[in-house]
Amino acid sequence: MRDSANTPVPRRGLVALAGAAVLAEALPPRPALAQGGPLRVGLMLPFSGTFAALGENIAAAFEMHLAERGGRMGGRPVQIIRLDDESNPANAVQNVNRLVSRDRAEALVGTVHSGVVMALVQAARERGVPLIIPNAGNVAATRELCSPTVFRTSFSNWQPAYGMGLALGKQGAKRAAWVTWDYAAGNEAGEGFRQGLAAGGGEVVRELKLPFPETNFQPLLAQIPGLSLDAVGSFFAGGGAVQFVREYAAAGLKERVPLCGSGFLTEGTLQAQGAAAEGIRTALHYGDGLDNPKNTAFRRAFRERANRDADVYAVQGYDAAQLLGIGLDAVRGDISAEKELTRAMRGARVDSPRGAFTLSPSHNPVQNIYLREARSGENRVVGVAAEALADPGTGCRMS
Amino acid sequence: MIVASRAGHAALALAALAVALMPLWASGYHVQLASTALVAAMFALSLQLLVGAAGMVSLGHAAFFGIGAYAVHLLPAGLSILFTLPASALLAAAAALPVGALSLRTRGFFFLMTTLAFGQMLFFLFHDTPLGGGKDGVFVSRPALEAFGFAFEVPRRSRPTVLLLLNLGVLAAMYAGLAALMGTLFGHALRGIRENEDRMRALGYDTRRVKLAAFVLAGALAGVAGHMSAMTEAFVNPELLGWHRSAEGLLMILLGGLGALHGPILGAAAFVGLGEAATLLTERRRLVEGLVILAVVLVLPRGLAGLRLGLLRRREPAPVAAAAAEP
Amino acid sequence: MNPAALEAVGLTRRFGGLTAVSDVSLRLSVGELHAVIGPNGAGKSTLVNLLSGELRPSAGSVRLGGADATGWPPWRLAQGGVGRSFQRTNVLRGMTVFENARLAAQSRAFGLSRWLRAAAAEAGPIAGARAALARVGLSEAEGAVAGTLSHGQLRLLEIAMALATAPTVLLLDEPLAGMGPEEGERLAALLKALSRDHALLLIEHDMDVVFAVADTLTVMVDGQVLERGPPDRIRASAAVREAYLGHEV
Amino acid sequence: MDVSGLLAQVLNGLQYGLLLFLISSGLTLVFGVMGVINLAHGSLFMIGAYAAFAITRLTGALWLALPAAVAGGLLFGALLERVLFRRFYRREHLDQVLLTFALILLFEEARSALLGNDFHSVPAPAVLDFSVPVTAAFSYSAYRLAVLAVCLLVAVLMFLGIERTRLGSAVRAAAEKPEMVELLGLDARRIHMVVFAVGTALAMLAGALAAPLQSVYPNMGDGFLIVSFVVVVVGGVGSVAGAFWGALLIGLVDTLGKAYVPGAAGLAVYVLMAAVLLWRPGGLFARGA
Repeated sequence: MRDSANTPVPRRGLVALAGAAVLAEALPPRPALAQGGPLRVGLMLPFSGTFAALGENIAAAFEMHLAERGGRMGGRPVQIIRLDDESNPANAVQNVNRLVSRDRAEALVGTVHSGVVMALVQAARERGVPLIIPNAGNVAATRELCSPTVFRTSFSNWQPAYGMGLALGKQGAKRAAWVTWDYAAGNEAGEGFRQGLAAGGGEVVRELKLPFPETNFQPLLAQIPGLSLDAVGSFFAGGGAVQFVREYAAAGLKERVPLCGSGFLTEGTLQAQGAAAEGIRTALHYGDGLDNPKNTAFRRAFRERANRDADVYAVQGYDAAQLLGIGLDAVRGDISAEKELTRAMRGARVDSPRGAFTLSPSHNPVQNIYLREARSGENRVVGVAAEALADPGTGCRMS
Repeated sequence: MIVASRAGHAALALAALAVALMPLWASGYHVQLASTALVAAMFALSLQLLVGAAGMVSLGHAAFFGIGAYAVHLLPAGLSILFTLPASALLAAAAALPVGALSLRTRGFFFLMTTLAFGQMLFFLFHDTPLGGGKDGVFVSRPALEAFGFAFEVPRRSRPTVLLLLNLGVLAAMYAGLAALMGTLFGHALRGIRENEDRMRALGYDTRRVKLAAFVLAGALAGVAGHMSAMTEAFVNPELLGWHRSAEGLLMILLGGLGALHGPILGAAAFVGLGEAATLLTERRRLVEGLVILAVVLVLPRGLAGLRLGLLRRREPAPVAAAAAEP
Repeated sequence: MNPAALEAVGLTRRFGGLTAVSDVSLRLSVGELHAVIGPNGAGKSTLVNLLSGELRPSAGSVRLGGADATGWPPWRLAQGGVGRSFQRTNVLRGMTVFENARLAAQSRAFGLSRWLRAAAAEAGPIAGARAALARVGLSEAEGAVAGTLSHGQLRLLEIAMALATAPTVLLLDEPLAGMGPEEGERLAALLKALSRDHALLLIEHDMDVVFAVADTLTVMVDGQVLERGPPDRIRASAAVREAYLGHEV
Repeated sequence: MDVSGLLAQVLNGLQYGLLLFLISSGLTLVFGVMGVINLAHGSLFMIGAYAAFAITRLTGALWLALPAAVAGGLLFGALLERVLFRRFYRREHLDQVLLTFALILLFEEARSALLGNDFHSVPAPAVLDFSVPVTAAFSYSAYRLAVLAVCLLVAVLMFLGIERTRLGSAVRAAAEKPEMVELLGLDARRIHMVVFAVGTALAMLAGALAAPLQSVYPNMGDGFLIVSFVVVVVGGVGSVAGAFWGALLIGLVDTLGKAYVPGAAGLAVYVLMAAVLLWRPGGLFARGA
């Protein structure tokens, strides 16, 4: 047992692991032993599939911060166990089982896909394993499903869209439509957009939706001219965003009704969108040209380490590592001290490249939402859409 | 379809005993994996009632599995399993009734296509509407283990063991029930329909009604399997209803052997084991799965167990066009 | 004459432009062996399929025991007492002879409330199946898988299955086809015996057998009834001789 | 409801329906002639789309992808028929289902290994990268109109091929009554291979045409496969005309449903299918139903 705890758990070492596990089952738990060995942190992220690039950036930035700390948190060496979740919700529960039961991860970081993250949240709630979500924005994770052991270093779907709606309303837009895939992320963002726009003095007059991940946008686009709108807000991501932005322009709508949206509409997609995206305004908690020393240093370091440019996902992964580090330092590596660990993390002030943030009572970042404009392949920050915005955290009752 | 001999049943009982004792000899992870396999076996067994017993190949069966699972979410939390289990079965049966009544107006390939389409319709119902919490799925609170005023509190540590035994018990009951069913007049009628439906009609059997009964019963049993899935994983998502899962059920049946009632149980164990081995060997799980299916259908058309007796198989004699719709 | 057990009134069936059966009326009564003869393509098998419900008539009606049964599906006519054999052997080849006969017998025990009865405990169907097999002389072979039987045995099993459903009407479509002379003779005797307590419709090409056993003959040509009557009269009919018998007998 | 909006929606519905026709006509023919259900038919569509993506990325010319998809589809289909499907005509449904399910997994895996799992958009050819105003306030991309025209052309060619050529009439006979092939002394093997190759080519052509409209993404064939099944059930057995009218009907119902009954958008086509099953279980356009 001592040996197996000191060496990395190999993916193929199932037999050895099973043998060790039998021993572990037979003997009472020995916390003293656990403290001496490395702390096993499970990184459950997509390393293949549609979101592989996001997973790689999150993991790389997480490991970068760990390296900055000399590979230790709270005085203990940290051993990272990567597991590819393929963004496949069908295998999510089993994958979490693999990390927690087979590989004995003591803290979890993950993931991108909002369906897969549910299995992680459940493990955190049921088994008390601390979890940091470095991307997936389902509002539920920090609202009704909030838990003392669940933290997020990214955003809630509500936040960027609220910022966009607010900025739009303040600019004088009165009537807007909301276009999205009809699924949780799109509808949560839609809720934010509606509330933000209302706070700014405007109104969402129509919601246009299509099933995820269909890309037959034409039936929706054909309705827009008849609605006499000041703006169209939208939530799409990845290839769907590329397709939507291009078709929006091709339908001749871009000049008539300005398109805007939650930042993912143009995040990592500007190359493919080309001229169709030029001038589109979006809101997000990060952007290009964000000028602060932390960001500059972070981007340079990431570029050196990973040989590619940092993006919002890398920032979120980096901050996940920072947050875990703060918690473990406070308990000097004794992760079994759940109460003190979570108290320290809850009260953390994370010095993020996006600008420092704190956590709301439901463990979601309280952060600036920046207004950005797509200009020659970059999402340039042109202002702050909403300052120190907190997710309302409705329905969260920490037990 | 044959039911195992006395020796076969003894072997099955021994295997069940070994599974029941797993918490003593296997890791916690493998105990959970065994629960997954048991649930898969329930699902495949319910599908076997259609495919093996009555010769109806359905690609929409997972929808009823998923509905059984979602029933746990839709019902109020904290109810006893004595209530939620039958409720899941009933809800799944209620969905299977109209789907079966419509699909059974067709035969053969058309049956396959219509079940697939209706199955996907139910999938979209949970995937695209707020009914079940959307595409990301939702947590469910596990039904309570209480009966007749006696509540059984399960501490977190021993939960996998309790779930394992529970799943084993449900699977055993399902198997015993189906074995008995095969010996009833209904079971005989199903077997006759699988052999030669037209002749059965000429003999005086209202074959469509018999098939519908089998379809609804299989749906209800899939609902039971879905309930146990939700109970085991405490999480449901729309993928549970997807047609890929139906196809996986068919694969389990083929792996285990089409001719025997216990085939799907062997097949489910093989399937889960295969998936586990595949993830240990390679990142490309689909590649392994696809190659194994190809190998089985090309090289071992009678399944791993070799239990698909040639005599029990019926060639499809009817021209497709004529079989498309009943007059 | 006994009242009609099964009756066809003006039955017509068209396939696209072709009229396979045209305005055929027919009465089958218990105690009578009614044979339908005619050249190939005369519509004999179509007539059987109309009477057993496999096909729906384009016009005309089917009456079962005096009540209208037009458009009933096969299973319902079978439940009403119409048993049939098929021109091309149609049994459950993967099952044993006994299982085939028992399934046939069980169809009558298969009321909705009885679906879940254990088949092994149902004495009636088991006895019925044995009796039917005994009557056609297949008792010896009851353990054999149907797919392994000889052609003659399969023809007998067809009849045994029809018998096991305890029908009042038997529609037998060329039961003697492909049988040896000895087998044929025995079967002819069986048919004659069966006609005493069944209303029996026989389609057959072997004229010697037909004229030996039939009480009434209907001659069909081109989907229509050409002539009807006792064997002597048919044998004497010039029209029949010209249209049909002339070049076959 | 404004009339010009409706016009745009009808145009959308027709374009979607014609694309569906290319996919489902192959499905229904393969099914009618050989009695094989091909679940991997949607994957062939996916392969066509990814091929268009790859060709466009390599050469920058989408128009090259169309003949490539047709030629590649003919070859690939003939190969599949020769190596795999030929052995399965007389096998049980279950075996056919699992064979073609395995092909889906393998095709997706090959796609993943060769081209990755990303969602890619495919640019429309530069010549057609402009918009044609269809109503005062709404424009329609020229490429969509071109797709409409190509699909119509293919449909006309198919009807001519099936109605006017000897091979076509053999295929028609085989689809209506498979046993006819042997009675008429036709070369069944040749007919099977031709039908399968043409069906594959049509699906891949549809994929290539759709790539700029739909983008390409993993499992993109799944949705089309299911809807094509609905088309075949609604249209009727083994009949190209049934597939044509069925596809247009489904295309219009789906598009108009999404535009005007957003709450029940996804369900409209299934409701239609249920109605057809109740009313004419053999399909709306089945002969002699």
